[in-house]
Amino acid sequence: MGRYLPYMAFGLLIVLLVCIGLFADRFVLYLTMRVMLLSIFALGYNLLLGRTGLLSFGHAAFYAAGSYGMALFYLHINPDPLLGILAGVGLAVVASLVIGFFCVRHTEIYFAMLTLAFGMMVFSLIWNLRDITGGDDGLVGIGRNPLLGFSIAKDSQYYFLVVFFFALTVWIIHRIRSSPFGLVLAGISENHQRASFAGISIKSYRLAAFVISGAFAGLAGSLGAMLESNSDPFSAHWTHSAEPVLVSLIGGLHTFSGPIVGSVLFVVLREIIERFTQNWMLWLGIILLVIIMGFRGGAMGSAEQYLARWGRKFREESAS
Amino acid sequence: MFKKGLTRRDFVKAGLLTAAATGLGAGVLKPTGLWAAEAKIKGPVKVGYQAILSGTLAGYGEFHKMGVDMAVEEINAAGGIGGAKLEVEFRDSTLKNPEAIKNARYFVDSWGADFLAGVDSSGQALALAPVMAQLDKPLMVTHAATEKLTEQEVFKNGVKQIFRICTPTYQDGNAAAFVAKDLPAMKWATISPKYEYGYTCWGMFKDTLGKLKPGTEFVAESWAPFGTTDFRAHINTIMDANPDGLYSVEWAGELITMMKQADQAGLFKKIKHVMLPVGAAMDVLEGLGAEMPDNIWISGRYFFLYPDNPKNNEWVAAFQKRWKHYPAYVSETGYSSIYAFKAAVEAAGSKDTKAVIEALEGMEFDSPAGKRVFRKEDHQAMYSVPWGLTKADPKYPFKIMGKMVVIPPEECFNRPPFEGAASMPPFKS
Amino acid sequence: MSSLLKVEGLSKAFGRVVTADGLNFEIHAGQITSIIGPNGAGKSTLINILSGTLAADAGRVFLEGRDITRLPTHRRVRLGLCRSFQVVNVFPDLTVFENIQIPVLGIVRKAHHVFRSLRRERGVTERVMEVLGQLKLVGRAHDLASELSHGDQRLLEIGIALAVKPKLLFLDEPTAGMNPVERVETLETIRRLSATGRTTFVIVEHDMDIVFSLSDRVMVLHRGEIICDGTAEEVKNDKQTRECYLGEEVIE
Amino acid sequence: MLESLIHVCLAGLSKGMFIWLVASGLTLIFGVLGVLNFAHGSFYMLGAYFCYTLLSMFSDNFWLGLALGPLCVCAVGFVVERFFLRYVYHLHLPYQLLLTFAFVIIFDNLVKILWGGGSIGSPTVTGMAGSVSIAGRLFPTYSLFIMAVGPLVALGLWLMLEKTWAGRIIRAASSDREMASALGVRVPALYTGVFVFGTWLGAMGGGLAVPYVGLLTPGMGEGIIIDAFVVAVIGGLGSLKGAFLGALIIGLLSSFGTRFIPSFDMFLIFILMAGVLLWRPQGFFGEAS
Repeated sequence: MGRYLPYMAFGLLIVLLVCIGLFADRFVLYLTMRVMLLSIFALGYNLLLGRTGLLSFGHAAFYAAGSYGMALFYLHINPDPLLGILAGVGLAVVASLVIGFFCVRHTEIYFAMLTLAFGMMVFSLIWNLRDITGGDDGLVGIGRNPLLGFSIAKDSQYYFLVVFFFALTVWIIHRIRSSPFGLVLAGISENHQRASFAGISIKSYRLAAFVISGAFAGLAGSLGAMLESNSDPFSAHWTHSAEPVLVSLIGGLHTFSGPIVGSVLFVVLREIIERFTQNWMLWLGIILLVIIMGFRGGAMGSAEQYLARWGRKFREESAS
Repeated sequence: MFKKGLTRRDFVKAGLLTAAATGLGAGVLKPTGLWAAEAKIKGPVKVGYQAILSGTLAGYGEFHKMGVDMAVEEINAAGGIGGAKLEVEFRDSTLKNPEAIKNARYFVDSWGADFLAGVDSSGQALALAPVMAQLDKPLMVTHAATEKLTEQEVFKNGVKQIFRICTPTYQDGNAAAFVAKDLPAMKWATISPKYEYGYTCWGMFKDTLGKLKPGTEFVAESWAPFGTTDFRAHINTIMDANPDGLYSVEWAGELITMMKQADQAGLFKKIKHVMLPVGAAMDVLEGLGAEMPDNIWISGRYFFLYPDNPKNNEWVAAFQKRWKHYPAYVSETGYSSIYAFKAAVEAAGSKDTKAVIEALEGMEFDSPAGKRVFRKEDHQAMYSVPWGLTKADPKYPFKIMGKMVVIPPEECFNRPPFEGAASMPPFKS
Repeated sequence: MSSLLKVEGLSKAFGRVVTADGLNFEIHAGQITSIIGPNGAGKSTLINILSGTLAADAGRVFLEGRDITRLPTHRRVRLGLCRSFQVVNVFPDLTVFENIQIPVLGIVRKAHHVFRSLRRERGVTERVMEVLGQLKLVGRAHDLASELSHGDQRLLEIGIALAVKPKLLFLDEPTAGMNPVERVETLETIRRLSATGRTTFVIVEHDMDIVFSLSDRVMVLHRGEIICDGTAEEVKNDKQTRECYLGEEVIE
Repeated sequence: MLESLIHVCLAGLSKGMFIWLVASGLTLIFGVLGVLNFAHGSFYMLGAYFCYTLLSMFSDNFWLGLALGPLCVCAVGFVVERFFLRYVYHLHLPYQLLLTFAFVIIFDNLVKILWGGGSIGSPTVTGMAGSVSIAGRLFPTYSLFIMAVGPLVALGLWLMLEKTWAGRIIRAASSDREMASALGVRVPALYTGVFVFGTWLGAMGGGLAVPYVGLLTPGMGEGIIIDAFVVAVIGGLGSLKGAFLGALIIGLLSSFGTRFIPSFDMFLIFILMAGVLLWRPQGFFGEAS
C-alpha cells in the first residue's frame, strides 16, 4: 500500500491540475503556472541542496540562462517553442557545467560563496552586454508560436504545456531519487569521505547533481520567459537564488514533495497576505523564522513526523 | 478563489459592450452633465495601482500613494466618476518583472480592475506591454520614462492600452540640451546610472546638443552601478576631464549621495554648469536641504511651483494640508492619472476599454502640472515641465527653482514616426 | 610471496615536523601486517598518503606494480586499495543495507545510473546481502546505521570497506572503543577473512595484544622512519623498539 | 595626472576603510561562531538609523548619536543571538543562513514601518563638514577621519585579541570549541558576547556611514553586506588581518577601476572573489591545509 501512495498522490495532483486548467479563471491559471515553474526550479534545486547537501546561491544564473537562451533563440534564430526550450535548457546546462566544474571543488560555506560569485558574474554580464541582453530593460516580445501544430498562444492552452513539463520534472526527479545515483548523492551528503572510499568520485557526482539542477532551473527559466514573454535581468540576481531555498525549506528539505508543497505555500500565502497588507515581506520573514525555529522539517517533514508518531501510537494501542 | 468564474465577468462585459454600442448609437452627441454620468457607468470604477513599496526606493511608492489617495478622496466626495464609486487598490511592484506582471493580472483577472496605473521601472513597463494587450485594460504609466514604451510598444507594436502621463526621457535628454545650448559651456561630462536610463538620456543630450550647438565636446562619462554609495571615484574621473558642464541623471537617494560627495570634493567650485534632469524631485530637494548648491539646473516630471496658476496652487495647498508634505512629482502624476481616467470615462460615457482608449487619445485635460494632451500616435502626455536654477528661499526649508526656462514639449519631444533624424529635435517647424 | 604494495622513498613534512622520511617497504599478499609506533610516529599520515587523502612531498607508491602515487582516492579504491577509520565513519542516516549498497554500486560501476530503479539491480542486492551475511548483520539490514550499537557500527564500517572487494585493506585501530566480546568477534572476523586469501590486511594498532596475536609481520614506525620490521617475536626483542616505547607502554 | 592619482588612491583607501568597518564584525563573528551573518548588513542599517534618530534628538550632536546608537543595536543583536541563532549552531548551513536572511527581511520592513520608506538625507558632522586641500584638490575631512578610524579599529581588535584575557579565550574558542569548553570557558556566553560585539562593530559602521554616505534608506544594508562578504572571503573567511587587507584591495581596485577602466564593473570584483576561493580559500594569511 505504502509503495503505491506516491503514485496515487501524483495521479491526484495531475487530475487536480487538469481540472484547474479546464475550469479555473485566468488569474488562478496564471498563479498555478507560477507555482509549477517555481516547483520545477525548486525540485531540481533540492536535488543539490536536500540530497547532495550543497547550498548554492548561484542557481538564479541558470534560471536566467534558460530564460535568455530561450528569448535569444526565439528572437534571432527560430521561433519554435520546443526548440526554444531546448536552447534555453542547453544554455543552462553549458553554464552549469562550466560554473559547476569550478564550484564543486568546495563544500559548505565556500561552495555557497563561490556560487554567489559566479552567479553575480552572470548577473553583471547580463546587465552589461546590452546589445545582446537588452541590459536592465531585458528582452521583450517573446511570443508563443504553435507547438507541433497546437496553439499555445492563450494562457489556457499554454497552461497544459507547463503541466506537461511539471509532470515530466516530477517523474524524472522521482526516478533520479530512487536510482543508484540518487542513493550515492545521499551518501555523499551524509559522509563524503566515506563515499570516496566507496570508490565514488565525489566531485563528478556533485558536478552531475549541479548540472541536473541547473538544467531544471533552465527549464523553469525558459518556460517563464514564454509565460511572461520577457527575460528579466533580476532573474539572475542572487536574491532569486534564495527562492528555491526558501521554498524547499518551507516544504521540507529532505522530502521529495517538499519543494512542490513549499511552492504552493509560498505563492498562495503571499497572495493571501498581500490582500491584507503591503508589508507582505515582513510576514514572509516572520513565517521563515517560525519554520526554522519550530518546524525544521518543513510542512511535509513535520507532517511525516506527526503521522509517524500517530501511526506508532495507533499500533501500540491496537497491540495492547 | 475558483468561484469567481469567467461567466459572470463575461456577462458584465457583454453588458458593457451593449452599453457602449448604445452610446455609439446615440450618435456624435457629446454626453454632458448628469445625464451622462447617471445613465452610463455601472458599478464601481476600479483602478489597480502598482508602485515600488519595498527596498531602497520604497519612498517613491509612498509618494505615489499620497497623490492617488487624495484623488480618490476628492472624487468620491464629489460623487465619484459619473456617479460610480471609485476604488483603488495598491500593490508592491518591487523591481522584478514577474511581480509587475502578476500584479497586473491580479488586478484585472481577480480583483476586477477597469484600469491600471503606476509602474516605476522601465523594464517593468516594457514587460507589461504584451500583458496589457492580452488583458485589454488601459494602463497609465506614471513614472517609468523609457521612450521605447511609447515609440516601440504603443506606436510601432500597436499596444494601444498603454498611456504615459509623465514626461519621458525626452525631458531629461532633449530638453536639457535646449537649456544647455544657451549656457557658456562647450565641454560636457556625465556621471549617470549604469543602465538603460542613464545611457539613453546622455545619448539624447549629446545628440541634440551636438545638433543645436555644433562644436560642443563631450569629454568624459562615468557610469555608476545601481546602488552606488560612493561616488568619489566617479567625481575624480569628471574633475580630471576638466569639463565646463556636468550632466547627471542620477536620481533619488543616489543623487543625494552624489551631490553631497561632489560638494565635499569641491566639484561645484570648478564646474559651474550642472544639470540634473531629475534634481527637482522632492525627495532630493528635501534630502539635500541647504546642502543643495545654488545655481544648479534642475528639472523633473513636475515641480510644485509650476505652473503658478490657481489650480496648481490650490492643489499644492490641499496636498500640504492633507499630508503635511509638498507633492513629489510621482504624487502629481499619480493624482492626475486618476483624473485622466475620470475625464476619459466621463467623456466616453463608459468604462469600456475601447471607448476609454478612444476618449484618451488626443484628450486634453487640466491637471496640477498644467494642460496635458495625450498625443494620439504614441499616447504620450504632452505637457511642459520647467528647467530651473536652484536658489534658497526663506519660505522653504529646501532649495527651489529660481529662474525657470520652459521648453515646450512640441519642441523637444521626439515625434512620430520615430524614425530618422526628422523625428528628433531640433525641428524645422 | 608476491609484492602487493610497494613504497619508494616516501616523504612528507608538515612545516618542520617530518612525518614520513624516505620510507621504503613492501606489503606482501596474504600476510596480516601491523604497523605500530608511539603517538606521532606518522602512522595516520602514512595511511592517509597511501589511501590518497594526503599528497606526499616525494616518493612513489605502486599497487601490483602500477604507479598510483597521483591517483585520487576513489580510483585507488577501484584498483583494490581501501581503508577503515579510527572513529565510526558510516552513513548514519542511511539504512545498513544502503550503507553497503553504496560501495557495491561504486565498485560495480553502476553508481552513475541516473534513471534506473535501485530495486532492479538484482546483482547488487545479492552482493550486499552476501557482505551483510559475512558481518552477521542481515537482521538489521533495514535499520538506520545510527541505530546500531557502537560495536555493530564498527563492524558495518569494516563491511563498507569489504564491500569494495579490496585486495589490500588498511584497518585503522579496528577495535578501538569496543567491549572485550566485540573485540574478540572482530578479530575472529579479520582472521577468517584473511584466511580466504582475497584480502590482505594491514592493521594500525595501539593494542599490543591484538598486534602480536594477529600479525604475521610487524613494522615499527618512529618519527617517520621504520626502525624495525619483522615477525612479532623479532620485534618484541628489538632493542630500539623497546627504547622508543619506554615509558609509554610495556611490551610483553 | 599626479593629483588625480593621489585622489584616486585616497578615494580607494577611504572606501576600503569604510567597508572594513562593516566587514570586521562579520569576520569576527564568522571566525568564532562559524556563522556567516546576512543580518550584519541589517545591523549596519539599524546602526545608521538609531544614530540618526539619537543625533536629531540631541540637537545634531553626532558624537552622542554615534556613542549611543550602536549600543541600542547591541540589544537587538543580543536578542537575535540569545533567542534564535543559538538554537541553530548545530544545524546545517542553509538553516543558519536562512535564519539570518529572515532577519534581513524583518529588519528592512520594520525600518520601513518605523522610519518611513523614503530616503533620509543626513546631516554633516560639526567640525568635519568641510574639506582639506590635498595636492591641489579638495578631499573631505570626514573621509580622512574614516581612514584614521579604520586602522584604529584594526589595532584595537588586534590588541584585544592578542593582549587581553578575553582575547585569548576568544581565540581558544574559535580554534577549538570543545577544548575551550573543557577548560571551563562558558562557550554559549562567550558566543553571545562575541556576537554582540560584532553587532556593535557593524552598527558603528552604520553610524559612521550616516555622514559618509549621506543617506539613509531602508534596505541600505543589502548593498554593503555583499561588499563585506567579498572582503571577508578574499581575506580568508574568519581572518581579521585578511579582511583588513581585503578591504584595502577592494577599495583601491574599485577606485582605480572606475577611473581607468570605464567599463569596470563588479564583474572584476567577483572574478577576484572566485579566484581567491579557488586558489587560496584560506586567504592571504591562512595556512594551507
